[in-house]
Amino acid sequence: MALAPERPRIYEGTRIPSPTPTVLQVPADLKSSEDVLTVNFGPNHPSTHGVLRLVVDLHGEEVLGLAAVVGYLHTGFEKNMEQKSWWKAITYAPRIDYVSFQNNELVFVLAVEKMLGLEVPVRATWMRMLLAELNRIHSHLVWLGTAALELGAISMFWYCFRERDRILDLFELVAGFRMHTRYFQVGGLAEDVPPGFWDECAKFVELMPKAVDDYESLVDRSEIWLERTQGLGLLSADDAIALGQSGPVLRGSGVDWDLRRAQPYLAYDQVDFRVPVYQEGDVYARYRVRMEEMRESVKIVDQALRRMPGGPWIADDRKVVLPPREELHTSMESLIHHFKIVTEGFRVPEGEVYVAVESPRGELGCYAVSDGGPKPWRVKFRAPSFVALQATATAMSNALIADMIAIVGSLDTVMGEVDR
Amino acid sequence: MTEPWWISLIKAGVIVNLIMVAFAYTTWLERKLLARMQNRYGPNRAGPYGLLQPFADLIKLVRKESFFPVAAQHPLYIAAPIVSMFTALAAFAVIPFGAGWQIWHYHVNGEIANVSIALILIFALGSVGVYGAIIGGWASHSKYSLLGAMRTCAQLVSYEVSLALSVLGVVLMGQSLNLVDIVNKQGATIWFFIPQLAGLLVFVFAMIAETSRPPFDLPEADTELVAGYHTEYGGMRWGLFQTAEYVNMITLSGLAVTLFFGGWHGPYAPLGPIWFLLKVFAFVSVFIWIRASVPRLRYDQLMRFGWKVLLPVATINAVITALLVVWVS
Amino acid sequence: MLNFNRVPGLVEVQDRHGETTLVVDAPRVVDSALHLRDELGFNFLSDLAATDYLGWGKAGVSGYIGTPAGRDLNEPSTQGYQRLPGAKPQRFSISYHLLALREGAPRVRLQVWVDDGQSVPSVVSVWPTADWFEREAWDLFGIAFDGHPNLSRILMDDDWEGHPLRKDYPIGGEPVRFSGDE
Amino acid sequence: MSPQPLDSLKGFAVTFRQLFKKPVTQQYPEYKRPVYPRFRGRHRLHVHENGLEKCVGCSLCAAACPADCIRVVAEENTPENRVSPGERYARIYEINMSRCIFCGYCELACPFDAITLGNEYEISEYSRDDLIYTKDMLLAEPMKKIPVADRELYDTPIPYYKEHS
Repeated sequence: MALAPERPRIYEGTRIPSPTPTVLQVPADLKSSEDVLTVNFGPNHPSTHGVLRLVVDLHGEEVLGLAAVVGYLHTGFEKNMEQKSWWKAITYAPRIDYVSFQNNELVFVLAVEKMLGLEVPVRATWMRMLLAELNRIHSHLVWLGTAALELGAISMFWYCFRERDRILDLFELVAGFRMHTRYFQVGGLAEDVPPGFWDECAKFVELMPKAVDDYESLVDRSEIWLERTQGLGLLSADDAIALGQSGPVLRGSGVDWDLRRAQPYLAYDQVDFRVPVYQEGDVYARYRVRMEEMRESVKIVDQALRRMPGGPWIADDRKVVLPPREELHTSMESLIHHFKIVTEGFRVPEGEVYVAVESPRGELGCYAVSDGGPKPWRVKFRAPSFVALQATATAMSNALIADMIAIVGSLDTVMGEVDR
Repeated sequence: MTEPWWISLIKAGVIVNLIMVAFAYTTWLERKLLARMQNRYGPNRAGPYGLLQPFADLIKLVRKESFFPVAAQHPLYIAAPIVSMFTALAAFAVIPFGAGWQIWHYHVNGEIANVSIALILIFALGSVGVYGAIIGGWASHSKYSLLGAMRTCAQLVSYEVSLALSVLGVVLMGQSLNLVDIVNKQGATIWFFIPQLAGLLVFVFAMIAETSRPPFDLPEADTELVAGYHTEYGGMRWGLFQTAEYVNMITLSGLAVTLFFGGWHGPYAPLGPIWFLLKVFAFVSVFIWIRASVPRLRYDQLMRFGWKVLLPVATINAVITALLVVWVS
Repeated sequence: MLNFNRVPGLVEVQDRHGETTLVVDAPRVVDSALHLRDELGFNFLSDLAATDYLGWGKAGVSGYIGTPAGRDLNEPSTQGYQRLPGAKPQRFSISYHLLALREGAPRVRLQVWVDDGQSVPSVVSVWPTADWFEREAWDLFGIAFDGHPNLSRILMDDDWEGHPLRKDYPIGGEPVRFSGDE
Repeated sequence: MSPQPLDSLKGFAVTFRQLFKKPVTQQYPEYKRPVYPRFRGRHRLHVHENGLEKCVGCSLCAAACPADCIRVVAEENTPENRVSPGERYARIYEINMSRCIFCGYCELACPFDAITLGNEYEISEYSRDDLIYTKDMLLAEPMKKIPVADRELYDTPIPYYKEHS
């Protein structure tokens, strides 16, 4: 039952529309034609990942023109964070991308630490890495579930959310909250890891690869899934770089680039993992990259579990870190520091930094400017989803309506992060 | 064998109600089975095991506000679900569910109407049913509905061809278009799914497409077209479309059982209708299982599959069967 | 170590927090960008961030510098005089965070300074990904980019007034609701 | 990678297998999964064993709150009206729960452990006014409907590394 053996290969040259790289224009000869139907997919539509609006020009089922309109979820996080102390602003960061919350928290905390020049204990570094990887699995699970749902594989959604819930349970166990944990504090972690965590996490590490096997049985080699994903949403390596794509989208286009390896932060240089790269540049390649990343992340979590060093979990810097609670009643100095950090916030030396981490969606950057005071002067997040959406016009050539859903899904955008 | 007209009328009343109940519990079965395949419980709040859920749904749908778009073409908009519903129900009239009984001194047939061209009647009604979806999609005056209606039109019309061709083998072997004759023939020889395996496969694929069930649910692909042709429908009008779809599924399952699996035949003859019902539900369960397991096809792939795979297979199957039938006789 | 001396329009090279900042002349930013992309291999524009420095180092803006009379007890975060941050050349800075996709992942920050009302040449022709970033900077800061193919608001409504991330844009907001007594 | 026809059927086995597994859904209103001890739910104000309130009205929680949802108005304790062991007490203590983001900073900030985030998460109301929790509501005993997992295992009263390293 080979339906379509002819699959387009990755293209030569560039397909980025010019002059506007993010808008796919209807060909001039069809512009005034009555055959072109303009449809707004979104902001309310079952498969727009929230509130993405795609203004699509259709010729029958074929997508001729496309412009992505964003901003429906603009919440002014960056402006808000300018009004709060650095310490309070930590609670804002995870809410920007509510699917990879831990990575957002991490990048903000890393940026502040970089400006402070603060040394973080090893245990905190490893624990951060462990949680960031769990969060990567979480994010990919949400992606896989929803993307498969959009292609009609409804059961996948439930299986993915089954495992996702296990991860959220782990977050609740460690940090007390299932999503916006504020567990990463400047200088380390808010609390030590509870003893019950190791067993629970080990159980998860054991279970997860089997679950990935199940997902792969469902779709990986399924004829329909291959038909729906292969040769679609093509993005060549050069175009992907020019469009600033990062993460799985870039690796699915054949660029062997992962910040965890290229520019190791945390303890990524001490763990063993593989960076999956696929050359095809299509929806299937991106799907494969994410599936393998889940397996690799499980490996990193496993290594972190085994090799987690002991010691303190937060830096002992009284000007920045809240003093231990037991000291509040015995040490006047600690109490004063406590009051100062809580009311005024700690001061961050003047300067500007840009810190980037490999979030599940790609390069997540945080540009922070401090004027030496207790509040950020400016915080900007380099949101990988925001950039990924710019590639829709390029990836959408020769697509049908159904492909459009698959392509936008494969870019894995979270609108909270796009609009900030 | 003829029967007085009033017996047919009584039977029609009984059967329509039975089908509605069967439809209600098909939705229950679907939700329950899908849920269990997805590690969920499914409906379990309304009554024991959620058995009253269909009635709760019905009450909810009936009580909903009758809402329609300002720009809709009112008469057509209202007529569309009724057309769908009517054709879906009418098609069941010719499907035999039992051998017939002698009650008092009347003979009661195992179907509502014993028509000599029953098979053609079913396909004809199916073709009319397409209009429900097309008119509904067009009259809603919504772009999603329109796109959905276009897809429905193309999909249902193309798959009807394969559906009709796939049963040609059965017709040749049964040497009749009358479903009762075909079932009797199967009782006398073997169930036709063994010699007509290719026909059965084509029939099943075409049937999924005809009832727009996943993976061929393009007319209402919810993640692409919101809800396809019934995007702008709500309340019981939407409920009618939904009913029509499920009744169609039951009808076509019944047809498949009749044509390929020996209809009411089973180990203990007096239980005829029960066997028939069990077979139909087994068929429906397979549909649900398919829905749980595979992604949706794309529009052009669906068309290619219909015209380039199903149609040739069905044609070749019919030709070979014809040759064999001639050769044997 | 990369040699940035030949970057066109270079004004200053700063090295802080382990990051290199190249301040260039705003009108020549496209030349610098092309040089960095083609000669030095910075093929990846990570981020384009604008910053408003209005009120930088002046009392009352960041809320941490005391009054001449000493500490203001009514403002919890005032601490008497403190070292003022270094002055900034102009009101807005635009930072292009560049990355080279090669061994070692070198990064550099290309920075230009403009005043309110001045515009910057668009780098969309150099890195297509700058499209939305520049629209965002225009939307939130009101910095115009010359030669941008489609410079319109992106996050705010099309008919929004003002540019919200400017420091002089009021934050407003609703008072928090508490119970009626007092 | 060309598709194998038989591989398309593997998914059917996966879905079929689930039929014989116990569903993972939790029957929520009847069954409440024990929350982990660090869970941050509805706030509570605490009292000392002698009946005095732990809160001394220092407003540190209000200062720490990123959502500005806490309001504290303090008043002097007098010999006739002694509410807390400190000099002052909170005459008004209110939390606007519809703004609260449950970050737990108030808990971290409080030097006297007077406010903690409890384990209750069923705090929906029909009106926004009902979500403004006054001091009496916060002091009241919680409904204690939600079980908590083993505190010994899932929380760290003493730093874990002191024993295990």
